Amino acid sequence: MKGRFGRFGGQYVSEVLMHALEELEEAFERIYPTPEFQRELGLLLRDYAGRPTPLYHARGLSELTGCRVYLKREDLVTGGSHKLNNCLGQALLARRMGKTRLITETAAGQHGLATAMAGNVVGMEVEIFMGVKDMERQASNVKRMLLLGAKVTPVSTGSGVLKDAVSDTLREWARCTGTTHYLMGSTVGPHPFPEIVATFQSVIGRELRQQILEREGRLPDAIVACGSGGSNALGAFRAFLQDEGVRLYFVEGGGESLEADNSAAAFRLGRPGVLHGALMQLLQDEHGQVKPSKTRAAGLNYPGRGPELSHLCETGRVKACHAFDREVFEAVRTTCRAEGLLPALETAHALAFLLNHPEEFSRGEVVVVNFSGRGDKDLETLMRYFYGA
Amino acid sequence: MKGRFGRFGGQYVSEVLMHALEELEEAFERIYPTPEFQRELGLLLRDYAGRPTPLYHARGLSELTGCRVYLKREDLVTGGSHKLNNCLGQALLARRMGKTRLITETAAGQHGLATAMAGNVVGMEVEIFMGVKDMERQASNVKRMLLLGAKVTPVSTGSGVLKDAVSDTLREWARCTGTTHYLMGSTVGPHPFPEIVATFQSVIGRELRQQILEREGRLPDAIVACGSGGSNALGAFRAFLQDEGVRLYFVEGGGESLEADNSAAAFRLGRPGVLHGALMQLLQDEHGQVKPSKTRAAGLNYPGRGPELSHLCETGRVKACHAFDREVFEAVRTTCRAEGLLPALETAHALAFLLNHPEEFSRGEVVVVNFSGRGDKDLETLMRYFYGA
Amino acid sequence: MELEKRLEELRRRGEGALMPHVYFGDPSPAFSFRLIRTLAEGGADLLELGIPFSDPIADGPTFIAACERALAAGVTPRGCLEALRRLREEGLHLPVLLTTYYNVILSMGLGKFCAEVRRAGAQGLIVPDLPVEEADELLESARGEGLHLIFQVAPTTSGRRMERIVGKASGFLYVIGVEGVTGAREELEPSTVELMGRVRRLTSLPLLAGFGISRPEHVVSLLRAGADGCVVGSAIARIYSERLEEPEQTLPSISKFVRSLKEATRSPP
Amino acid sequence: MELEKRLEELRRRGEGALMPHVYFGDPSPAFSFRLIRTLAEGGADLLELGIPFSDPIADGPTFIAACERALAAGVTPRGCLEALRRLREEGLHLPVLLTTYYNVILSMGLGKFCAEVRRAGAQGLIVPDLPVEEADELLESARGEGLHLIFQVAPTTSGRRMERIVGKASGFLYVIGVEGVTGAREELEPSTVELMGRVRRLTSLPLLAGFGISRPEHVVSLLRAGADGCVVGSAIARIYSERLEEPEQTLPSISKFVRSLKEATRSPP
Ligand SMILES: Cc1ncc(COP(=O)(O)O)c(C=O)c1O
Ligand SMILES: Cc1ncc(COP(=O)(O)O)c(C=O)c1O
Repeated sequence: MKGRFGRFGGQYVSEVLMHALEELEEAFERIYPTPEFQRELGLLLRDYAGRPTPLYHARGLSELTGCRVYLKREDLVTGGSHKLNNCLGQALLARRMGKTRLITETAAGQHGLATAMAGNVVGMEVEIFMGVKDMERQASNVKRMLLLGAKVTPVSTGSGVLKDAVSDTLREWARCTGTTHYLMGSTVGPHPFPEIVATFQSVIGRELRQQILEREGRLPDAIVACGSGGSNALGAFRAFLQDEGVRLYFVEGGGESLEADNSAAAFRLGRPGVLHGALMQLLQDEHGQVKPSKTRAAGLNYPGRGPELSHLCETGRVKACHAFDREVFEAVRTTCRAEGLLPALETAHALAFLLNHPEEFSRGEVVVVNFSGRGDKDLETLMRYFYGA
Repeated sequence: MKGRFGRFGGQYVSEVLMHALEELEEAFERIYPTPEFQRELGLLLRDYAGRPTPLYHARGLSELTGCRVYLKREDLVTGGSHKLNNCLGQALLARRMGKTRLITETAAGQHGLATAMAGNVVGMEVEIFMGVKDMERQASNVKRMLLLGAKVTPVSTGSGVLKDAVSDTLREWARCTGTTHYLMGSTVGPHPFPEIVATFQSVIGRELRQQILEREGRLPDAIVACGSGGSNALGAFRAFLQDEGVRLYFVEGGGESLEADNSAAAFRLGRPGVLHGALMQLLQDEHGQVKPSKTRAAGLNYPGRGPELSHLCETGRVKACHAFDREVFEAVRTTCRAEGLLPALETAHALAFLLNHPEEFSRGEVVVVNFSGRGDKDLETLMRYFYGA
Repeated sequence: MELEKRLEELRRRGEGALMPHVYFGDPSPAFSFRLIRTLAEGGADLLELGIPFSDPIADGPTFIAACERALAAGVTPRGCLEALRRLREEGLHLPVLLTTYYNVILSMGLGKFCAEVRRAGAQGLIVPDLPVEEADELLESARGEGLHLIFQVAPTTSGRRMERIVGKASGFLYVIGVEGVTGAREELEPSTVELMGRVRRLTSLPLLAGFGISRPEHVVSLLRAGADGCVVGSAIARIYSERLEEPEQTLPSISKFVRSLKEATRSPP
Repeated sequence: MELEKRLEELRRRGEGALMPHVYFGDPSPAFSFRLIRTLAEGGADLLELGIPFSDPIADGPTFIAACERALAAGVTPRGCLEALRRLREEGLHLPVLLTTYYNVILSMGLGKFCAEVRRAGAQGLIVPDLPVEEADELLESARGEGLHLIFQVAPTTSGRRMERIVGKASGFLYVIGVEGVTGAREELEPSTVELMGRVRRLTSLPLLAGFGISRPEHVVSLLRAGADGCVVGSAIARIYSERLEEPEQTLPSISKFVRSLKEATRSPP
């Protein structure tokens, strides 16, 4: 069924938005495959975003784990995370659709930043909705967005976090679909967004496949990626879905503990539900009210898991895992010391899982971690955690 | 004469250090050309640092200037600036020399950060000397260095800025040359440092040459680079020194004005002198006392210009220019809006020169700006400047 | 009371239908009971009773706040159905449409939800995040219980989709006159009038216009444009929202407001 | 007074040479005059008179601070030379070595600087950032004015370089006993003794040991190891640095300290 991954997905939005979704789907199917679009996007990915990103054989982490650990260096993409891959693609698409304005939401600020960049590259106005709590926690990214000339609109409905910002962006979009594109930042939302975002992010896995074959002469034994909506994970996984021998691990935010309201582990604690236009794995209470998620990584602080990811975890192709906040901070420290690389708190979830689950990885296995972003945005949080104040 | 560029250069250091300089020169000449060293460095540059960096055709800046503007994207190197190119090279060299510890100084923090990274990659202890004033101004980079496990030692002698930190690092080195390598961060200091640093940075120009030939089918009309010591500039220039048709512009920190003590424009306001082991263009008073430089860009806040650069400017091969602080802030804003890229304050000197000197660049000329680093470290300064507080 | 019959009757009388929309439990269940009685007495012809949801993406600021307050007051979907049952027992006669977001329904189970809704005494469902493409399952469950599933059309709805919607609709069509979300607006947009004509050409189903209606003049214009009735929601919540410590104090104003709207539905075309 | 003669004379007497090192103008020119007189009266055989420099890379914290204070007090290279001329007029008889960093000399011009230095009454130059490889030009100017250019050797100096240095040296060799910069230290390192032997095998030039000497015992050990004398700098500055508001108050302690060092140079080997 169109826009479905197994039972997940769909288009659960107000009638007002249906036209925009149809228009977007049609435009994507028409424009994306054209050589001109591919060429323009390819050049921007290469020269602006900095692709291909390296695949780095991490000697320090390899020693610590006994595996051959590789890091797919999405932290080196302009702006510091994988987010720009998708933003450049959608911004180009929106411009060809004749839109003049981009709106979106952001939690960690990485997607907002990437949207602001992409907007400036294609010459479109940008407005970013951001929960008031996230604006505090990720103040440095707010500053970056402002410097880039984006309008940052605080969202104080709900808990003032990502899920509320998504709702507000959908509401804003309903007002102005004619001129405005909602540049969805992860593989969530109503069809065709999950498909579009995964398509633009799958450049990660295509490069990765070629690189690991060059380096090891074979496919990896496992790929580990963090996520909430799932865009960096699917970006890395999609090229390997048919390769049964490649184990795929998805690491979500365990938060403080799996108790009550201290977690973002939707695969552990949620069940299928509809939010923001799609049926997906969802943190919710017994009445179907969406529960706020909790994790120190703003970018993983979302109660839903994108439909494709929900499906892949339901079928068992992808293994859903989690890492707790304290493990994540330790993994940041370990990676800083062992590799000289400062990972984003989100990314550190994947690293923490690798470091703390020797039972999953045998000695000598080739394990790729999708190093989705750098931790500069988390500097204040990290300093407070490690040094107090 | 060995270690000289024209009349500039030399080895003006305490007898205590002479042995270390000889040892370093010998090791560099012996180890650098070996295939094993080239291979190890090449892999790290590719997979860890993220080389080759793209050459980006900047449409927005091209429109604004009427030139075909390209940016050589050193901001995409791990850590956010060109500094790592040199640090990886010297760290590998030092390890092969049997050293176990790296020391250095830093102003903007970019070189300190890159040294901390390189130290962790090769498994060496790292200590960074940093002027107390710079530690305040570039607090976020201090935090990054701490997270990476480097020891950061505040320097309060003199004015508590870069020049004092260099002096203190030389003093520390004199105590422990047996175990310790001074990882010089720019093309300054006694021979063989200027040669070593320029050699490791010249990867920039080699890539650039190939990329612009692919893109334009010819060499550029001009290359513009900022600097103080000159490492990013020489890195970009060296591959073009023999090509008379390629104009080379070096942009130093004009500071507030060329008056009295408000500038770092050593080519405009200085004369040859000896500091930190080399004869070079130097800001100094009539008695030969070194004058403190002044610019809002910490990384350009050094009173000397490396010997090779001093020579190239004296012979006229490179044109020495400057940009004032207020032009630089404007250039940051312009580049943010036009390209979605946030340049370092240092880098913005080169951009400011390009934007404000139409008399130097004819319509349609191909101009490459060496985009030496990203401006994340300058976020607070920029916010204060543009938004107050 | 039968929904179709009531609309038929109003049409015969040459009168427009007035359907107030309230989120139950805002700011407390007790107030909602009094509010609904006031609306019924003031001349409401139908009632849209909202079950609050945590993430009401089709609603504007007024109703977002209403949902938050109701949830904070501990209101649950079952509590809402229970309340409706009580309202019926106490003599509420209007046809009632239950409104909520799809996840609330899904969470209880489609069949169970529809059965409970019928038992509580409602005549239909409005699910603002369920476009016709996703509606088949719920449609089946609703039909099984004799409930109408009300569909919406909007200015952005294409002709092709409009036909598909009309093909599945029953009860009435909810015509969203503006692009955007719920919320009182000062002016009606010309697109609303244009849309009403477009829909009328396709169907003889009653058309209830909603979103942004806040004045009797709006009602008059919409009925002139061909609507069979109007939905008024945020404009009511806005009145009591201004005195949340003692919302009962606003009931007289609300009563007056509803009467003025009902009056407008009777003005000759 | 001739430098070589004075060292010859001391050697004949079986006595070590004591060369205090002060940066002129720290914390004020007036104090420096009194300090130098005190040192001379206390038994100094030679004097190393420093012209403060903004970036004294071969100096440790004590002398860095001394340079900063002297520069803050407005001291200039010409002022230092003028001061030496005055000291000579007032009867200072010791051989004087002027110490400064190379840029100060370069800035005035090598020839001019050497001429001024000779006219002011010094016998030689010590330039801590001028290794033998870079010294030819200054050597020529200095020789032209009859000035010694004093070279240093260090524990890290290779045999090959040692020979080169010895080949160009005159007056005496300044033997840096430790790796590092100037500054008083508690213990002498064994490397110092070893180094003294190495140098002695290559030259009959007098050897003055410097860097880190802070006690009479150090002096005794160094002379035993073969030194012809000692340079004591930071240990003196350290004393008056502790009372910078009225440094003259420390002159008696300094006097006592210098006497004790001079005493040590006379102890039989
Ligand atoms: C560095 C980084 N990694 C991962 C994520 C999670 O997003 P996704 O699940 O779409 O990959 C974010 C979101 O902000 C992020 O910034
Ligand atoms: C981004 C950036 N550009 C330029 C410089 C100047 O250094 P150099 O003159 O060695 O290129 C620095 C120094 O910190 C820097 O951080």
